[in-house]
Amino acid sequence: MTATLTTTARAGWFTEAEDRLREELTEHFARQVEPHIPAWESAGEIPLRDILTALGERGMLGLRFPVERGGAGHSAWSHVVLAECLGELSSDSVGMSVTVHNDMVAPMIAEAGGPEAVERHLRPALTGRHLLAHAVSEPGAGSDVAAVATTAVPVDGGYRVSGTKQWVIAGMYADAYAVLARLPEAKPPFGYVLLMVPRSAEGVTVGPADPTLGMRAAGVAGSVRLDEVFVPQSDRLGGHGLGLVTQLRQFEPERIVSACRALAIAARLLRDTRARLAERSTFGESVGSRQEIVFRLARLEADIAAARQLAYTGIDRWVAGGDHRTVSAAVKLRSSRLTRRVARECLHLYGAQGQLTEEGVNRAFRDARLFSISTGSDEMMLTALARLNGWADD
Amino acid sequence: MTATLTTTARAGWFTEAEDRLREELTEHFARQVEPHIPAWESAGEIPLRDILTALGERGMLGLRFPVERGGAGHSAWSHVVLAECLGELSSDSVGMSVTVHNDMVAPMIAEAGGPEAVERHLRPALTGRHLLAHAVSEPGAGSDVAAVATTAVPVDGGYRVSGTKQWVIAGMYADAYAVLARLPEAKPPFGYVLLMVPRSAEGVTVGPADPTLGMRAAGVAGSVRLDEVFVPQSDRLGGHGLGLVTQLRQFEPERIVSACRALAIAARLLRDTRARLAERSTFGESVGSRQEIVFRLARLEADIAAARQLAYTGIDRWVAGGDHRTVSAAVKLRSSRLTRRVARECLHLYGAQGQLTEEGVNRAFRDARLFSISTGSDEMMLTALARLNGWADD
Amino acid sequence: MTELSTAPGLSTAPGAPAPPVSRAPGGIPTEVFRKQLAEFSAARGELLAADRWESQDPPVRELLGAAGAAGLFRAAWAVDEADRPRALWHAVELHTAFARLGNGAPGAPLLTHLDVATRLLATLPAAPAGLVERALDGRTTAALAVTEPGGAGSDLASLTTAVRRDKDTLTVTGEKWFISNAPYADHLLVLADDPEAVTGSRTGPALLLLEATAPGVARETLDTSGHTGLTGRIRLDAAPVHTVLAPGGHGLLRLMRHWIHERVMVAVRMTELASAVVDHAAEAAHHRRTFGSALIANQQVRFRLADLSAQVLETRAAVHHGIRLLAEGGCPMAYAAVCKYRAAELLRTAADEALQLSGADGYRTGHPAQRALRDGLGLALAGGTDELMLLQIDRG
Amino acid sequence: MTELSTAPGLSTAPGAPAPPVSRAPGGIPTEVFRKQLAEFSAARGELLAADRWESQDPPVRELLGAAGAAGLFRAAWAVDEADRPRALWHAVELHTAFARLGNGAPGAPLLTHLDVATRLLATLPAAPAGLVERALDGRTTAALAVTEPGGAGSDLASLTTAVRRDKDTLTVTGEKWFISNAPYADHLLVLADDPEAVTGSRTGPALLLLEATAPGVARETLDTSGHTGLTGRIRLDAAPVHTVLAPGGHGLLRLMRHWIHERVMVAVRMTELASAVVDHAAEAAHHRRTFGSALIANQQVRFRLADLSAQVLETRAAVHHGIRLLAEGGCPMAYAAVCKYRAAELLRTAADEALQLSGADGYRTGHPAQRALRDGLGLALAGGTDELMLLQIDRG
Repeated sequence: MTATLTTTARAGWFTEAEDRLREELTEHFARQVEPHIPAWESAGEIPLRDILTALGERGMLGLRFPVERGGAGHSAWSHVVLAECLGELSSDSVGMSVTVHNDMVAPMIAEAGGPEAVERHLRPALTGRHLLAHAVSEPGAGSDVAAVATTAVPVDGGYRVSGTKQWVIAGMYADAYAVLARLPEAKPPFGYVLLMVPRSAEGVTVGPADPTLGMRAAGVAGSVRLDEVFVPQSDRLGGHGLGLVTQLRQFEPERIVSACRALAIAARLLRDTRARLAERSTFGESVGSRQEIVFRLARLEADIAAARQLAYTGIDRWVAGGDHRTVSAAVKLRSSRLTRRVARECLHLYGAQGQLTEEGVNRAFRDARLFSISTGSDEMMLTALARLNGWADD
Repeated sequence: MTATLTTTARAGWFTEAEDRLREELTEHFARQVEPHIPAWESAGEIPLRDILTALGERGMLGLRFPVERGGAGHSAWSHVVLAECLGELSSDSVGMSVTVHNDMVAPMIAEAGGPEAVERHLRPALTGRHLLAHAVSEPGAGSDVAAVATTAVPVDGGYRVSGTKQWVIAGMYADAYAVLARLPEAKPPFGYVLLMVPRSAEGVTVGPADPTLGMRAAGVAGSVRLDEVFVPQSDRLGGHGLGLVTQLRQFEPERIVSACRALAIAARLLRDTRARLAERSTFGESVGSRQEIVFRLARLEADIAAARQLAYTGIDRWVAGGDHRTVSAAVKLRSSRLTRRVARECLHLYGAQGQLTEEGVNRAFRDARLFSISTGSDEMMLTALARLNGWADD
Repeated sequence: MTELSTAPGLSTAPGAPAPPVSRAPGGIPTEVFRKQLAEFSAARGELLAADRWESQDPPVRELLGAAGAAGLFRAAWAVDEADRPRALWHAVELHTAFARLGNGAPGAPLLTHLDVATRLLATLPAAPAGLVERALDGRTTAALAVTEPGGAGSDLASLTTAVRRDKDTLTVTGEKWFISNAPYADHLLVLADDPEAVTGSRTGPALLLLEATAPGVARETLDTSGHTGLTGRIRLDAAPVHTVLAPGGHGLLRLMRHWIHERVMVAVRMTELASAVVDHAAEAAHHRRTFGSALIANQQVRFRLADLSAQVLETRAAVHHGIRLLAEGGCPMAYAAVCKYRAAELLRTAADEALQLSGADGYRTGHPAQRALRDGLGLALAGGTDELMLLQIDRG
Repeated sequence: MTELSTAPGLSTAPGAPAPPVSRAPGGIPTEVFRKQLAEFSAARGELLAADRWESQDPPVRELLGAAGAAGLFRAAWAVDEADRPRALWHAVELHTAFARLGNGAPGAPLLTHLDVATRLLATLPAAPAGLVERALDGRTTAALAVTEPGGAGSDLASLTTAVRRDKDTLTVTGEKWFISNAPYADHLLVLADDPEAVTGSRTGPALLLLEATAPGVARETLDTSGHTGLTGRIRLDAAPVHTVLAPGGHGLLRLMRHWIHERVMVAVRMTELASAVVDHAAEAAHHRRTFGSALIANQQVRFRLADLSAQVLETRAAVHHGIRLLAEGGCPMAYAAVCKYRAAELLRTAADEALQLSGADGYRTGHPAQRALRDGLGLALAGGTDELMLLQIDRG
């Protein structure tokens, strides 16, 4: 994206304080994170704890949560700023892992956790010293969250949880997992519990995942096995039986924040590609000035600019307490597909160079492909949109 | 399409005799038909009888039918040549009307008609003096042919037919209609009859259609009402109760022939657009030489060249007696969508000029939009492909 | 589908730590105007019947007169600088409402009248007194004549229409085509080359006011596939200039600024046309039956509609941001181009898909999607082609 | 999905008036070879295991050796001009079969060996005696080194690798990258500029044979996202030339002709890779369950698969026609470009869609669609980019 269009896209949506936050985060990431990414990616591991601690020390985690729960009492717009700055990083293993911690699990504790859960999990998480991950997916359940087989049996003072979760992003790094489990009498949407399970709890076994297309440094856990793990009632998020409802409600704003990160990735790729093409020439002409390429990039810019407005609209609805479900599904769908397309087109424009695994554009292509699959696949979003529009299912 | 690619695409598929036929037809159409098209289109009417009579006199109708049924005993490739030459005409009202006569209705008589039906309907049709149309669609039935409400009640020596057909292309010009009707005890796929109904029969009322996007000179009948029309048994095509089967079997080859016409239209539009752009310049540069336009046209050329091979493969399967159902559905889908896309892109490249109703490219855009809707909509073809691949329905 | 068309309410979200203040574009109350628009359409149904707008002689003047008399233009007109946001959001309401009347067709001349001709005139100090006022009352209308045969719409450097001095009068000779509202205009705003600097001190394009009935002015309605009966050709044969609106060398600059406004407004209209056809297709899919069940029972139909609805929401969000930028006086050329390009793309896609979902019924003239498909082709050219928009986006 | 891969039978259609003779490409009996291929894959399963081809050190030499020993290359090799059609259709069988083995990966070095290096060598009279024979037995292999860092693949006019005379020997200096099979090659076919006409009477690109183990030749395996472990970088520092295969000014011409063949064969491979992932996705959709039913029960899934299957049939038809034209010695550059472009487009689309249909499972390394997506990116560049193909199509 051209700088002008990005500025124009943000006009009216962000306060001056948020602009300053963006500057601070940009500078922090540029100095403390981005330079290390090639080495981290090469090693297949990121120092997530250090990354989060540095953010925590600067007071940049949980900005939107109430002060009394360890946050800064700012609005969700500050989380959008973080999401967009994460999208500027050339590794979405970093972006996604931070997002899981700060925008997927922490909000559920902030909004549905009791005082003890807040003390035990949220406050330390916001210092960056207690790492959170989300153990929701299960073998065979796919995007059908209600189909979890993990069971929580109520026992004295809490639950005994047994089951296996898979594909837990940052699961190898995390100290605690948010786990959705069904009660023995589960009947969707009721009969579920959402529990915070420390990795150190007895009966928890975590194993690495098989290699994946991208997200190679995201510490993906292939399995989080829970074998009769005791979880005290005070680590339950939301009411007994209301776990699925708490979880589903959280997905909606989370998807808009993810979309903001996706669109920032797309905008960065476009900017980098534009810069690279300006330098590169074939047949004695700058590649970037060729009309076909000008049009190609401009089309993508227009698409990103438009999708950004939808994302901001969604955030605004959410912040202002309006119904943001439709916008959430729409922008998740649009941004996932768009970022995937932008990454593919940019990769193409990098030619042979783009084939190298270590190239940023190659990594971005591989990382960004996940958006259409995870945290609400394209197909899930289409289904949700149809339902929200009142178009009946079969 | 460039002339070279077109020649290359045909290599190995057509005989020298068919190449000569193409030359004759091309010359005939260029002299006798194309010059009149602007006037015909402006009047909203074509002299279909004259057009067909001229073809009949030259022995160019029904070429693939057996000699003993009035044909020339050639192969279906001769009909492909006709279809492609029809696609060269700037009015698909002509192309579609001739196709309905020669490649939709005539084949059903040639293949499933008894001796009397052949004498009464096919032989005169192949002289171009007896015009055939296909009254298949009904209000409310859409592409679901089996849902026809028109009923044929068996009576002494034949049937009494009542019902209303709609959207009959060339219906205003026709002398006889192929009509699919259900027997009182119909149970799909059995219990239907396919009948040839003369327009002059008692109880037949034909009315014009409301205006449509394209096909404005195709003599579309908005309704063909049949009120207790008596049809003798000798005018039945196929067995008693086998009308739907006879009809459905006919659709498969017919769609491949239609695809050949569609692709010829697409190739012509591309050729004309290329020629026009070569002349036109803005900002002091030939528009056609701009890289974006070069790529755009080349992409479409590649798509047309590929789809042509699928069409020829389908024709070949059919001629050689192989299973051509899958190819038929695939090429109908691909060619309809492609021709629609080519027409839209060419229209765009004509700029303001293309907005004029009388411009060939504007008419082509409007005419070609029908392919994705009629004679097997895109959705029907996708459904058929899924079934033929063995992917079960809900 | 209209959920983004108004500002969200300011209710309190439980647990939201920051005060729930919306930062979304809009927030201007337009309910009263919306009601006024509904009353107008109820009262003037005969003017808005879709079939009247399929003829070569649609009731353009009657519509403009009625709308002016009902105060619809003045409601969307800023009395001063501070009033601009209110006026712009009222204009959005106007174009949104008209996108759903008469298959969207009557909205075309209305936008040309208000947001092309009248608004351009109002920015030109040399415009004759009272002209804007009469236009706002719907008593007169003007047409902006820029495009010429042969040249691409975007290549204005190669104007062949020229103004010359003929004794004491300035006259214009040349040809313009695809001029919206030309058949119905009282005045023509003509962009013409001034090779001899007769309109000022510099050569280059000048913007001139002509009376449509002046000698040497010949107009005809073009037979276009979209915007039926609304677009004209103008032949000027030494036609006398009434007023020099912008002298040689200044005409294009005036238009450039004007086009930012026009493009965003056209984008509003295209987005709402798309929204209307998607809603119509969804509604129809509940009634149309194939193979024994309603069309909407097909998952692929629901997915296609859902996809389109997401595109509508997205484009509307983008376009409303454009309105906000206009309201604040700071919409860059590139952003207006984003709005125009995206909306054109949306309308093309939505109309074509909605037509497909309607089957043979969609092929019928009079079907909303079919009309939108045809009109969308012309709208994509109005105010600059896709390619021009892309070049402006590239320039940032 | 394989129904177009063989010539249709010659059964008699009832009522067909003309003798039912197929005019389709092919018609060469390949059943025996197909059986041989099936036996090979059954016997050498360990060489073809997908995970071995995800390492940086896949068993390329073992595979080539085994395939050569089993006579697979000779079966697809023409002994004379008249034998060409037979050989080409056998090559099609070979690439079709290998597209379904080991996630399609082992087919990559095999195509490079047979249809790039060996076939090019065979067209060069100056090639050392016995080289082609040894290659056909799978005992040696060569790599064609054209692409250079920095330059676009298609801009061969700006070669920086150059051949010079150093006393009695010719030496080459420069760098090549993205060279298929380079890590495993015995010989390198290097395109190098000859600025001083030391290889012949003209300046310009020459084609040179180098021994891969010669002094001054350094090779490394590139870490590419597709074609894992198969692609290399070659640094040449005054490396001695073994043989001048085509002198200065003639190198490019030789390659141009060769590329027609290569592009059509790469298109065969891409089409069959696409076909394999679509079939895999369809099969998996019967087993994968979401929301209580098999994925295939979703109409939108069936439609997407049906759409892809139509694209596979179409591209296969186009590519097989290309083989026919090659067999008849008359495939124009533009048609080869059509095959290559269409197949690249198909593979991109099919792999991406098949991955999507597989959900999180598709994101896993080792999933056929995921592998095809990565390999497809490289294949789209092999033998010329999309853009070069489009320019050649434009030239007709």
